[in-house]
Formats: sequence, C-alpha cells, structure tokens
Amino acid sequence: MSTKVKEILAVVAITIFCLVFYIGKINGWETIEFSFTVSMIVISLLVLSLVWILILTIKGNLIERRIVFLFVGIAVTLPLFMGISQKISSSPEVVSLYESVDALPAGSKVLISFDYDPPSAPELQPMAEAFIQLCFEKNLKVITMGLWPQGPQQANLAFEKVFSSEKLKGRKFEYGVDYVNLGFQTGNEFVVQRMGSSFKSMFPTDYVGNAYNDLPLVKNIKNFSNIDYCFNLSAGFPGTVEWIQIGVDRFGVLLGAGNTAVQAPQIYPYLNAGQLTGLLGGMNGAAEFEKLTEIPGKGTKFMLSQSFSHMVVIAFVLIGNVAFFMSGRKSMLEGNEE
Amino acid sequence: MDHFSLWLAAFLTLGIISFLYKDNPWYKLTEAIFIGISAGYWVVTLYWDNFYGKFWVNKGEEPTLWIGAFFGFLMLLRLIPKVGWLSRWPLAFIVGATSGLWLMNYFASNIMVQVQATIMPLFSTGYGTGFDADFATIVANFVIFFGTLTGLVYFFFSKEHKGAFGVGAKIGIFFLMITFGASFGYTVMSRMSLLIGRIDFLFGDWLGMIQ
Amino acid sequence: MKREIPLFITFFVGTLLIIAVFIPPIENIEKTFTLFFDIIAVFAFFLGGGNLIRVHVHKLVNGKKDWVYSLVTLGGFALMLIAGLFKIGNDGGIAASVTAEGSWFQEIFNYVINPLQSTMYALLAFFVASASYRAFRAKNKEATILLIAAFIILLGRTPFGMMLTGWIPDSFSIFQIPNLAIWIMNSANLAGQRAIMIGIGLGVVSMSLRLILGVERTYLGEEGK
Amino acid sequence: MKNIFSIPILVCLVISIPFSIFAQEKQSDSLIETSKVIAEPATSLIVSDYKYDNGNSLKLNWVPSIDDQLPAGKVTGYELFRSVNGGGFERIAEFPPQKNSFQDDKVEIGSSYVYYIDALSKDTATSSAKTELINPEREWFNAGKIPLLIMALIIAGSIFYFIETARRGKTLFVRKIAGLEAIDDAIGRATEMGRPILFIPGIQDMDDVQTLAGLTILGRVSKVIADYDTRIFMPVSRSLVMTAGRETIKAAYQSAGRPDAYSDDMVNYITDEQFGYVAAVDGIMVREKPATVFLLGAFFAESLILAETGNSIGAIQIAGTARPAQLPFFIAACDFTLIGEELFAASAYLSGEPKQMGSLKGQDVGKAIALIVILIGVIAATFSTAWDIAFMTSIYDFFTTIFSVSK
Repeated sequence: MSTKVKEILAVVAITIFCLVFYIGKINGWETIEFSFTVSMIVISLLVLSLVWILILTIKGNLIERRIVFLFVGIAVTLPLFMGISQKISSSPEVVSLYESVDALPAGSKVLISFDYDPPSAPELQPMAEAFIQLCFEKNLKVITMGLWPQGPQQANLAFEKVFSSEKLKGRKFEYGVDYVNLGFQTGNEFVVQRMGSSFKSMFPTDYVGNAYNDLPLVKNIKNFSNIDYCFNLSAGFPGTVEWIQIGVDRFGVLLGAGNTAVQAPQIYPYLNAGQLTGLLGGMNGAAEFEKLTEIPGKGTKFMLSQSFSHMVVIAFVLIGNVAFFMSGRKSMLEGNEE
Repeated sequence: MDHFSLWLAAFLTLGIISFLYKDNPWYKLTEAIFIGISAGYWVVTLYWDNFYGKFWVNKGEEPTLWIGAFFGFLMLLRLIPKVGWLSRWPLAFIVGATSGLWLMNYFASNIMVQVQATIMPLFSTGYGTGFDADFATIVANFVIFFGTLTGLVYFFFSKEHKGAFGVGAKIGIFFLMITFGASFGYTVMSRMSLLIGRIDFLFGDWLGMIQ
Repeated sequence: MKREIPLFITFFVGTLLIIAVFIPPIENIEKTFTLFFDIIAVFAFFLGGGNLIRVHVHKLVNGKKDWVYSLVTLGGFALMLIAGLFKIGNDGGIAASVTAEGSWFQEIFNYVINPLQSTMYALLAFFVASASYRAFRAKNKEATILLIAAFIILLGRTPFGMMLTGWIPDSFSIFQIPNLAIWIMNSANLAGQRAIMIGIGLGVVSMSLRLILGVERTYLGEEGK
Repeated sequence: MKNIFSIPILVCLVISIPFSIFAQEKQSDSLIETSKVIAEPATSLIVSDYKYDNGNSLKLNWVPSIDDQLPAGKVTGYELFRSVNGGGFERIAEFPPQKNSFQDDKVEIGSSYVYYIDALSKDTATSSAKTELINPEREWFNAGKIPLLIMALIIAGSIFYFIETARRGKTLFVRKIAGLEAIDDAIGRATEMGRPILFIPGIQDMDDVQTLAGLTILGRVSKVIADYDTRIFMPVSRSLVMTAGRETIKAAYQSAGRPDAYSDDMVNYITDEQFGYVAAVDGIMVREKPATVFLLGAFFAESLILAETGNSIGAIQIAGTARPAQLPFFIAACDFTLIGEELFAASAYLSGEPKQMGSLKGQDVGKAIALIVILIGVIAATFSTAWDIAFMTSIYDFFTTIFSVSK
C-alpha cells in the first residue's frame, strides 16, 4: 500500500468515527467516562510509552516530531474522559482577589473589562464565569465592557452560563438594573483614559443599542469615581498593563485581574507594587478561584488534562536531557530529526 | 449551534491540525479560506471602525481629521509612479509620531518607573518600616538588587565583556535566563489550555463524547 | 525636496509629541495623531488589499499550480466584503452595528474565523512539546539555568509540585516548590524583567532619537544617495 | 382655571424644601446627643487649583479633626463630597484617619466646584464647612514633570552628544553582538543553497516601534542580499508595513547598485489577522523552504509556531523581539536571538556608521546612570529605613523625586 492510500484510508476512518458519534450524540448517547481502573490503565500505558520514547531517544537519534505531536494529542485528550479529581491549593494572589471582592458591600458596582477573544477563552472564560457568579451571589452590580472587539460577546456567553447555574437558578436578574453590557469601543488604552472623564462619551449605547441614559444601573455613573471595583480579563494588549497605567495610576480604581498564563509573569511586578488587589494566572488561577468561591466550572474540569500536559512537557524536557547526557553531549547537539 | 456550523467548525479545526502531519490539500484549503475571510474581515472592520467611525462621522466637528485623510490620500499616490515619492510623507509622519510617542512613554514607564521601583530597602518589606522582613524576603530583595544591576551590565555595548565587567555580565545573563525560564514555565501552561479548549470542542460540543 | 520634506515631517511630528508631554493644553495631541494613523491605515489598506487581489488573480489567470486555493481566497475575501460593507442580515439594516448578532458578518466570524483562530493558536501546544523535547537542553550553564527555572515554575504551577515537596516542614515552606516558584517569580524573574525593561526603554529612546534626528533613514529610501 | 390653585401649592412646596432638610438635620442632631459617638469636623478645608495641568485637577488641604488622634481617636476616616456647577453633592473619595490632603484629578475646565469633607466616627459623620466656589485653571507648562524633563534631557542629551562626537570622527568601541555577526553567513548560506530568505517584521503595524526596528534592520540586511543576488521574500500582516517594507528594500537595492533586481513581489500583504497570517507563513515556509529566516519585530503567541516550523525545515534563524514572554521560545528554536535592547541597537550596529554607533554609547550612559542611581538609592533606602540616618533619607528622597513620573 502506498502512503497516499494509507492517508486516504485514515481520513475515511476518522470521518466514519466522527459520523457514528455525531449520530450517536443526536440520538442521545451517554457521555463517556472512564472508571478508576480504566483511568489507571490508561495512565500506565501513557507512562510506558514515555519510557519507550526515552529508550528510543537514548539508543539512537531523536524520535520524529510527529510522534511527539501525536503523544501530546493523546495525553491531553484522554484525561478529559477520566472521572478522577485532583487537589487544588490556593495562592496568595488568588486569595487576595477573592477577599477584595468579598469585602465589597452589597450593591457595589463592579466593572469587568473583557479584553480577550475566543482563542484565549479556555483560560479566561472560566474566570469570567466564576467572577460574575461571585458578584451576583454577593449582590453586586455588574457592568461589562471590552477593549477587544470580541470581548462583549464573551461577556454575554458568561452571563448566560452564570444564569443557568445551580446556585442562581431561582433568582431573577434584570438587564439594565443588575447588570449591563456596555459593549466594545475602539481606541485601546485611550478608551480607559476617556472613561476617566466620562463613561457615556465612550459608550453612548450599550452592546444591544440601548441609550446609556436609559439604563438605570449606569445612568448615574459618570466616571471611575462611581465604580467600586474593576476586574480585567486580559490576553494581551490592550489589557491589564493599560488598566494599571491609566485606571489605577491616574484614576485610582481598585483593580483585580485575570490573565492568561503567558501574560501573568509580566503582571507580577505590578502586583508586587500593590497596584493590583489580586491576580488569577492561567487555568490554575481559574481552578483555584473556582475552589475558593465554591463555583466549580470548566477550570476545575480541565485541570486534570492540564496537569497531564504539564507532565508530558516535563517528561519531554527530562527525556531530551537524559538522552543528551547519556549519549555524549556533542553528538546530540547537531542532531536533527527526520 | 446547528449541524452545519458545527461540522464547518470541526472541518476547519481538523484542517489546521492536519498540518502537524504534513502540508496537504486539506490544510491548503483551510489556509486559503482563512486568508480570504480574515482579510475581508479586517477591511470591513477598518472601514467601519476607522474610516466611518473615526473620520466620516466626526469630520464636520473636527476638521483636523482631514489632515489624516490627506496623508492617507498621499499614500495612494504610490499607484502613480510619477508622484509615488509623495507617499513617503505619510510614512514620515507615522515614523515621527511612533518615535515621539514611544520615546516618552517608554522613557517614563520602562526607565523611570523601573529604576524607582528598584530603589528599596534590603532588610525591610517597604520603605520606612524598620527591620520587618523575613529571611526569604531579604534574600529576594538582594536578588532583585543584584539581578537588576548585573542584568543591566550585560546590555552594555561599549565595553568588552572581560574582567570584572565580564563577570558582572555573566551573572546578568544568568538572571535573564531565569526570567526566560520563568516565562517559559508559565507560557507552557497557557498553551496547553488552548489545546484543551479545542479538544473540548471536538469531543464535547461536536461529538458529544465528553460532558 | 523629495528628501528634506519627509525628514522634516518626521522631525517636526516627533519633537511635537515629545514637547506635548510637558505642555498641558496640547497634551492630548497624541490622540489626534493616533486618529490620523488609523485613517492613514484605512487608505493603506487599498494598497494591501489590492495587492492581495492582484497576487491571487495573477495565479488564477496564469493557471499556476494551486490556483484553486487562490480562487477560494478571493471568494472568501469577496464574501466577507459584501457581507460586511452592505451589512447583510443585520436586523437594523445599514444603521446597525456591523458585528450585530445574527448578521452574516458576525456569523461567519463565529463559525469560520473563530475555530480557525483558536485551532491555529492551539497548535502551539504541540510546538511547545516538540521544542521541549528537542531544544531545551542543558547545553551550557545558561541553558541549564533557564531549564531549572522553567522546571520549578512548571512544577510549582501544578499540583505535582506540592506532591513532590509536601513533606518539607512548614518552617522551611519556602523550599516547597509552589512557594519557591512564587518566590522566583517575585525575585530573580523580577530582576531580569527589570533589566530587560530598562534596556528596552533605552533602546527605544535611542532608536526614536535616531529616527527623529534623521540619523536613521533607511525606511525613507534615503540611503546611499 | 384649576391650574391657578396648584401654583400656590407648588410655591409652598418649594419653600418648604429647605425647612424639611433643616428638620431632618435637627432630628439627626437630637439622635446623636442621646447615645452616639460624635467627632469634631475637620477644619480649614481649602481648595486650590493644581498648578501645572490642563485644568483637570484641584488640590484640597484640610486640618484633621481634633478627635483624630492615633492610635485610638474617635475618627475612623473621612469622606469627601463634591458638587459640580451647583448640583447636588456626591461622595467622591474616602480616606483613612490622619489624611490631610487630596488631589481631585477628575475635574473639567469650565466647570465650578464646591467641596466639603465629613469626619466619620463609629456611628455618624460630621461635616466641615463648604469650600468657596472654584474653577480649575489651565497652565502652559507642567512643572510636575520637571524631573521627567531633566532625566529625559540628560539621557537624550548624552545620546546626542555621542552621536555628535562620533560624527566628528572619534572612534567608539562597540562590542560584538553574536546574532548580528551571523547575518552575513546566513545570507551567504542561502545563496550557496540557492534558496530564498524569509524576513518577518513581526505582526504589529507601523505604530509599534519594534516594527520600525525590524524595518531598519531590513534595510541593512537587504543591501547584503542585493550584493549576494539572493531572493528575499517578506510576507507582512499590515498594509502600511508592506508599503514601508517595499520602500526600504527598494532603497537598499538602489544603494547596492542593483535597482533592476528589485521587484514589488518581494513584499506581500497576507492578512491583518494574527493567526491567518501565521497559517499562511507556515505554508510558505514548508513550500518554499527558505534557507534563512529573520524574525525581527513585535511577536506574540505566534513566535514559537513560526520558529518551530522554520526549525523543522532546517533554516538558519535569526530572531529578535522586545517582548520578554516570547524570548524563551526564540532562544530555544532559533540559532541567534537579539534580546530586547539588542533589537533596537541592531540597525545602528549593522550600519557601521560612526554616528549610529555613537548612539549606542549614549544608551550606555543611560544604563550607567540607572546602575549608579539604583546602587546608591538602595544603600540609602536600606540605611535610612534600618537606622534612620537623616543624610541617607534625604538621598533617598532626592532619587525617588527625580525618578517619579507625575501624571
């Protein structure tokens, strides 16, 4: 069989697999969850294959890039099927964020800026959901906006999710009174700056087109002095740094932030300098926050998969280095796979 | 999401992933769709947000905006070879504006603020608090102090990295490496969660295999 | 003329923006200039978009290899233009926001661009793994330090860190990996960041000055005259 | 006719408003007398225009209440109220005890303001007298930014000084930068292999100074490329960068004496969309198999995707960015990496012109100043905090003032 035929067969097999499960989904098949034993067997198989990769690497040359890819794919996918939970600790910056929100009196107005787009949603969306739910549980008023075009849409998704949660099911939240989505405005950090003098000038209408003054929650809000707390979910520029430089430094808002894990190291200096009340960094931060607020969500669910993927990366670094030292440092330096 | 959009999203998702195996027609098709649609997306966004929203709507109130439009027009003169050199004017404007803006911003936020932040007492948690730091904080303070100094030494251009200076630069590069290592450690985490998000889509939203 | 005027524009605009920082009545001039930039960018797009069309039409007409993909690209481009510029499917017609929910433009964004973006982004996970396997080697002292730092942070940000070092008594809790990771983030990492930031600050100041003063003028096509 | 009757009622109502307020105050006064803790109000509340701004801030000073003593005075804090253009009073800020000044930078020129301050005790609040009506004023020079100006002048001045010194013919030493030394070899390699060179100036527009840095390096690099007669290909994600890139390469080819070899096809716009661009560049890499890849500019998440794909096709890669988060990936996957400041220094270094080299020396003066200030500042802060040495305190104060950035 030529490679081409094999490739076509593989595509056909994948298509059939997907069709079967899709039809199954429509017909109401149950979701799959591995039992403890199966999970353990799967884990041991994964570990065994890592050992196999180690042996291969020590013996000869590097394994092919594509095998690494395949392995990562499997190691991230399988844990999503496992029914095991894991322990989650809490870091001080997460606790301080929680405490600063917890300390707000009922009725306080919280501004949440959604400065990210769907690619960063796996990390930031769980934070957004947990944070909004916490606000509603504490009877705080929530105002959302976005410095990124797709931000407000993420805010709406988060609201939907929160309203359908177990804890808040019985309660009614009225748009315009309990929460408002102001939408997106172009201008990056200048939006924050102009909001310092007037929210209305930046958001003459909200996301759905209501006039600013028709919304009871915000019509009396002139600028940051009427806002009790700001929370920023950021995946890059414009984001937390701009909120700190303008919102905190110029207008003195209380700011907490949720960041992608990539952003977080750059935010630590500001956290250290006391310009932030707290910080959620990456999926881990989301899971910790979910635990603190007792609002379990996707952050907690993805954690196992996340831990696996970290283990795989750590294992690959280790394998690479062990092989590097065992097979003589020189030869591997030039080593090029494929 | 209805059936069609789900399958479309899944088709495109798998098309991109197939690049990991090798360059193939599926990926090429996905790539072509991506380029065409996203370029169109940006034209429309630029048109409505920048041209319409920032210029057309406000041109009456703020006549200075016409200067911007004039520069923009000069840009288009590139298409006419004879007067194409005029398009350097808007370029010159942009370069001047970017330089001027970034010069002061970076001067303030990167130099002044960072230098000031590094001026701190070594045995205390803050200025004027007395001896109140624990051992870990004191060590951290010393590390920040020496790390920042030696890191700066590394960047010196007008001195060969030799002798005592060389030692400083060497220590400096160690600190830079720790920073990069830390960034790497943190970044890995983020990247993995993106993949988890996609896999959740494929096996959860699309195929309904996971909850 | 061809040469002096652009240099003067750069000098004038750059200097004006620097001075404006100290003169309250014109301190907002940067906003105006940013607006100019945005407007110029729109005009420039005629050149960029035009180029995109030219390249792909060229491939199509000459029947070059893979011309089908050029057709797809052009089709997608046209589809998006029509959907967005005429706001097809928007409830409020032409007056509504272009990204209003339910519009073709937004739907295409949600179901085409979105999964593509996210997946391309997610490919990073694979590349991170292959880079870890292949490139993060303790080749020398610097690389070793980078590795160790990365390792501690990685472990510290996952429950493995606690599992490995949870036995360390609380009085030495700083040596428990999660705490150590935070400590590194707030000390050595901070130091390196600051050195890099101060360096970048000086680099930007120096390069901006070179541009404003006209010492650096490659971008204007002035070199070698 | 009915309306006539309503007028006196309305008049009565209007007249009664102040009385009703008065009555309320009376009522609350009598309440306090019975059981609650009352604190004396703050006194001498004075508002003045904050000098050195565009009329957007006012300064407030007051003498804390006599009941505000530490550790255990009656006063638990203060609340500041403000009325704009004769409107109602709104709470705009609150402070801890012992605070005696505040700068309100949320005022607008053309409006008038009145303030009063409440001293809060456990149960109640007592108000100070109201301030006089004030209008913020506009100033023509921001004296609050004098430290910034001085420092900017010193550092920009030293860069300028060394540019001038070098222009006059003094040779200045600049150390070797590994990544830049390798450029010639990398281009030579592509020539030998008969493969193209790929140049990626980051994914940001011309309003990012990193893109400008990338383009200035492009100018130097493409001159060498023109000399070697190798193909260069530059896909970009912004139309403006496309225009500037073409201009730059064209000029380089001209100065290399080969204007005929230049073509607009060297630079192509792909799409503004970050990952759409990456998808296309990845495709270009695996199909065209460039021998050398330059990644110089502002990079975000795509850094590793590009660098790893480049690595997989066996290209020599020279990368540089000022984004710390992306640097480790470049270091891992590329052959040479320009770290932060080196990216900005690169074009000066590559130009070989004395005046450009001079600017690098000027940057070093800036670093030296930063080094010395940090060194002395930290020592002063340490001694001042630990042993309260007055001399050290004044040094500390001096440095922190000089390096403060006023808003």
